[in-house]
Amino acid sequence: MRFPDTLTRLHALTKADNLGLGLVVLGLVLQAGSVAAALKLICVWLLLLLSGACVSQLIARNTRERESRP
Amino acid sequence: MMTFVNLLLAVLLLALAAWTTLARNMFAAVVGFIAYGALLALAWVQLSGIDIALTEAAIGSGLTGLLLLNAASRLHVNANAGGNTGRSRLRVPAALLSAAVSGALMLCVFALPETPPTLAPDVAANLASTEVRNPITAVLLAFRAMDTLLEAIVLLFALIGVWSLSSDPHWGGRPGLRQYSEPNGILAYTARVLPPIGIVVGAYIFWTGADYPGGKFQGATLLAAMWLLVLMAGLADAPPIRRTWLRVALVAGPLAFIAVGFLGLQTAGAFLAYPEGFVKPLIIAIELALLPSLTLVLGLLLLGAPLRGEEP
Amino acid sequence: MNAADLFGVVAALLVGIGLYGLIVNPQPLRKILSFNVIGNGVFLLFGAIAYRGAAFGLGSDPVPQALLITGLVVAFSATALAVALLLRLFEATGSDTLSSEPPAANPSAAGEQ
Amino acid sequence: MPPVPEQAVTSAGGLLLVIAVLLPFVGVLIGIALRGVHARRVALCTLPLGLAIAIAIAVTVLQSGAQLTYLLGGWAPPLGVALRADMAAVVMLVVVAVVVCGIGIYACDDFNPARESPGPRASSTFWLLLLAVWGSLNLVFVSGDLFTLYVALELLTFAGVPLVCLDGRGDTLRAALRYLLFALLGSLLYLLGAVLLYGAYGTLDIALLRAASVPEPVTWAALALATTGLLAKTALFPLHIWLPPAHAGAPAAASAVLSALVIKGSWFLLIRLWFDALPGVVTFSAAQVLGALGAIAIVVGSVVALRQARLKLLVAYSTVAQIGYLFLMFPLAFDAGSNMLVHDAALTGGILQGISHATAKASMFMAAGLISAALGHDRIADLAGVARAMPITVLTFAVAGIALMGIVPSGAYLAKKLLLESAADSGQWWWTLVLQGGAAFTAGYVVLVLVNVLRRPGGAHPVIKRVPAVSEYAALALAVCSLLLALAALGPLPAHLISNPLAAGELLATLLVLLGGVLLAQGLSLHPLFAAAPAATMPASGLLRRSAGATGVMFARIDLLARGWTVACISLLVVALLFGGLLFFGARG
Repeated sequence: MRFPDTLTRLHALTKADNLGLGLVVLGLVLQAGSVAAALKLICVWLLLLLSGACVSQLIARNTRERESRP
Repeated sequence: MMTFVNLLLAVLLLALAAWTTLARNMFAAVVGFIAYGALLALAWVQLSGIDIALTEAAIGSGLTGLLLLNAASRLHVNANAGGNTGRSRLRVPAALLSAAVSGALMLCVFALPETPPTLAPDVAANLASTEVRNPITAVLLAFRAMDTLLEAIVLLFALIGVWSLSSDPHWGGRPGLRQYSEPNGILAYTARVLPPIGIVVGAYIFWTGADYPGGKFQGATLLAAMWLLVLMAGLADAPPIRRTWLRVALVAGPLAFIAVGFLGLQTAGAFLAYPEGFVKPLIIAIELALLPSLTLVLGLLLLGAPLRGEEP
Repeated sequence: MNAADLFGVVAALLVGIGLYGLIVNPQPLRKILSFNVIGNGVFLLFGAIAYRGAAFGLGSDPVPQALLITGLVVAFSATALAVALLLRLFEATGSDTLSSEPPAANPSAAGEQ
Repeated sequence: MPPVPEQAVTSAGGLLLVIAVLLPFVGVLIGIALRGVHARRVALCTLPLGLAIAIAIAVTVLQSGAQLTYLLGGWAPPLGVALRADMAAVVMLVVVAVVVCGIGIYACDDFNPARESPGPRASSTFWLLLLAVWGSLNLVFVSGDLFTLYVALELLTFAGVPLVCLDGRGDTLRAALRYLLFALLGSLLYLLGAVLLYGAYGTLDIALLRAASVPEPVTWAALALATTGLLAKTALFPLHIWLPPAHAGAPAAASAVLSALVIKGSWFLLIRLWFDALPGVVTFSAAQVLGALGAIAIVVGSVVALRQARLKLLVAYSTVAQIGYLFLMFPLAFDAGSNMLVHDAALTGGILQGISHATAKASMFMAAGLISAALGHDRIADLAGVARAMPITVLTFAVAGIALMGIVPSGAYLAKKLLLESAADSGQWWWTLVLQGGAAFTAGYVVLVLVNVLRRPGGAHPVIKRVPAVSEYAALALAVCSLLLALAALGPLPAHLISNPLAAGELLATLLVLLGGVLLAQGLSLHPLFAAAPAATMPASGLLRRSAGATGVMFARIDLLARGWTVACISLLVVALLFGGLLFFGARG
């Protein structure tokens, strides 16, 4: 196990989530037929960025609270 | 390439299904199920069922997953509660019989007729008369509109069942547990930022359903999810189920559907038929009427039985 | 092997996996999960059959696809009702097992006299 | 009356079918919107309207002599969905409407939201669920499409499950969850069958399937799966996992709905599937096995019923037995010449059996509920003196019992006659034994209860609470309906079936059945029938009674084992594979 605890795993996950997806979207934008489609793809990416950030925040907070409890 | 993707999907699906059934930990099983639902949506894309993929992602994996996660956390079941003794000897016959059923089904898959029977030509031939371009919407709201009406009623029956499970003192009260979260926390922030976007997207999915994949169920699920997000963040509370506006809103959609059906009797000669030239507007009117009802019923099914009285 | 056959086989296997889980898992929530797996298997089989029926520029037979959407919604309603019932059972009795019988329904209890 | 595939046009009056289905549903919707006290009012307004529509449909069909058809949205199958009502559907529509009305009147007082006792939750929900069950059943009877029927079955399940746990106690909740999970498994198997049929023939319409279906592996698999799923929902032994506990705790009106009505939905769908959709795919051996399962259900259900200490459980187990009776027509309707199931006297007898069971069993549950409400308990051994305190209710129980036993002029009598005649015609003498034995068993538990209620009370007046007279008369009316069904059926049926009940042969047969019943009750019941002190424990006297007792205990064990979740699911799969195998090899051999 390379990442022993929740926080480091989250750290690794966000890279895949944000950057990986961003690159995928970038690739798709180049293939998109129209500007509208490209914009939609970018919107999808932004939404995922937002939700990803929120969820990892929540998970991290939960973990911290759980660990601080005896 | 396509075959490779499909094979990978197949293997992953089976592995996750096995995980869901066999994992020792309840939470792990539910999380496995949600991932499995997302993969299933991909499988639907491969089977050129974009509409089903959307529904699967929204309802099959999303709402069902949320429902099960919530249940797992409320049951806080310990991981190995099932280690009871006497049943283990029945595991082998159970496995053998399940495998036999599976095998028989597989043989059936290969025994299906060489030239597959299909209704696609019939649908294609009659699509023009329904004035919508998405063939699935045509089936759902014209050719087999009865099933769609019944489906809305199924949801309501399930809701009656769920509500009937409240304890007597809480009858008529608010469903689900009161949620609290930090007013300035990230969850409350999300619940403020996301719903406007979600409502726009939900409305878009709903609107586009007449001509492209999408429709009322997928849209309603998104709207319900936004409502639940607001509730989860504690920004609002679920309404008590005795509220008249709530009950009227729940049944307004199906009643409107039935009313349009009887209108068809007058104008087009059959129950659930539409007069020529008004097909698309009527279909959209039905969907528009169903949308709020479905949003509410989906959200309320997730919230469960009333658990609290009238307290603020 | 084309996509329809492949997913048909997957569907058959999903039904088998779900059946096994439904039979042997003692916890009702796990049974509900397994029920969903069986349901998905049935739906996927229908989807595979629909895909075989692609014709006239439609990628797939739209009638089964529309029925599938109805089926998914029905399955969701069933899950919601089952979960609500389970939670209420847990709340009322503190246990979530299906096995214990009410004593009155046990015919052999009063049988020997 | 076989459906005619060419009849793909809406017939005059077909709209009545749409209204029959939608009226109860609209009632539910309005009931939801108005909530509380109004749910009862809405239901009570809907009942007579629905009954009138059912009768209107019957009149239309009888006058035209052909089945009613309605094409929804004007779209003909296979693209659209058709509603059809043949004679069988019409009979079911009318009887269900009558029973629903009876239950409604009976429950009027029990589920009054203005009253304290069951509380506003149970009383308003009950009325919504009653309407929901009704609408779903009407849909099952008239729908001509296998997928719409799947939705109808699920509607029926969702309406039936909350009825089980209306009182919210842990036991009933557990029973409801078992019922729900098992029923869901059943509907999935049914859906799997329907999916395979679509894969093979590209249609789900019953009339089109009848024309298109041929005996081949996919069809056999589909039939086996769908049949098993429906058997699970009908609670045929050994798939009766949920039935007894569900009835043990449910309110009497809810039990009546569940036992008399809800199981008839999946049963009727099975008839549709075997007789109308795939009659040529069925094999002789498969039909025999279905009948054999019925016969086993009769024996096990009856013996366990005789061993019960509580009245409601006795009635519940008698339902297990009576369900078995409903499956005896399948082997008898098999026509060896054309190698298929045919619409003949056996089917008529089976449907008559179904409707007389619906009416009689509903009134029996109501009577049991009234006795239990009046006494505050339903222990069979402590029923002494009830006959004097509640004569109407005891009369109801007796009349319903006679109707179930099949004594002239009940509907069950006529049904038995028809089935016996087909057994003789087709040379399947073994079903004669089952039919007569089943009647004796029924006589057994009816006699058991009647002997106990007719006893002189040892101590004080047993009744602690008065029951409403209107409920008593509603139950009696249903019982009388069941008794007089034969007269109503005389019109379309040949007159020679009814013979003079006082003729020597008839009298002898009736007496033999009764005598057999008395012997069975004496041998198997927990307390000997004719003893001075019923409540006192009797020493096991005599070898015969001891061995009978041992048999009873053994059957109770078998029943308990069969109702375990794991065993029940395994039996389900075994039954599915058995049917698959029988269809496969039966067609080859």
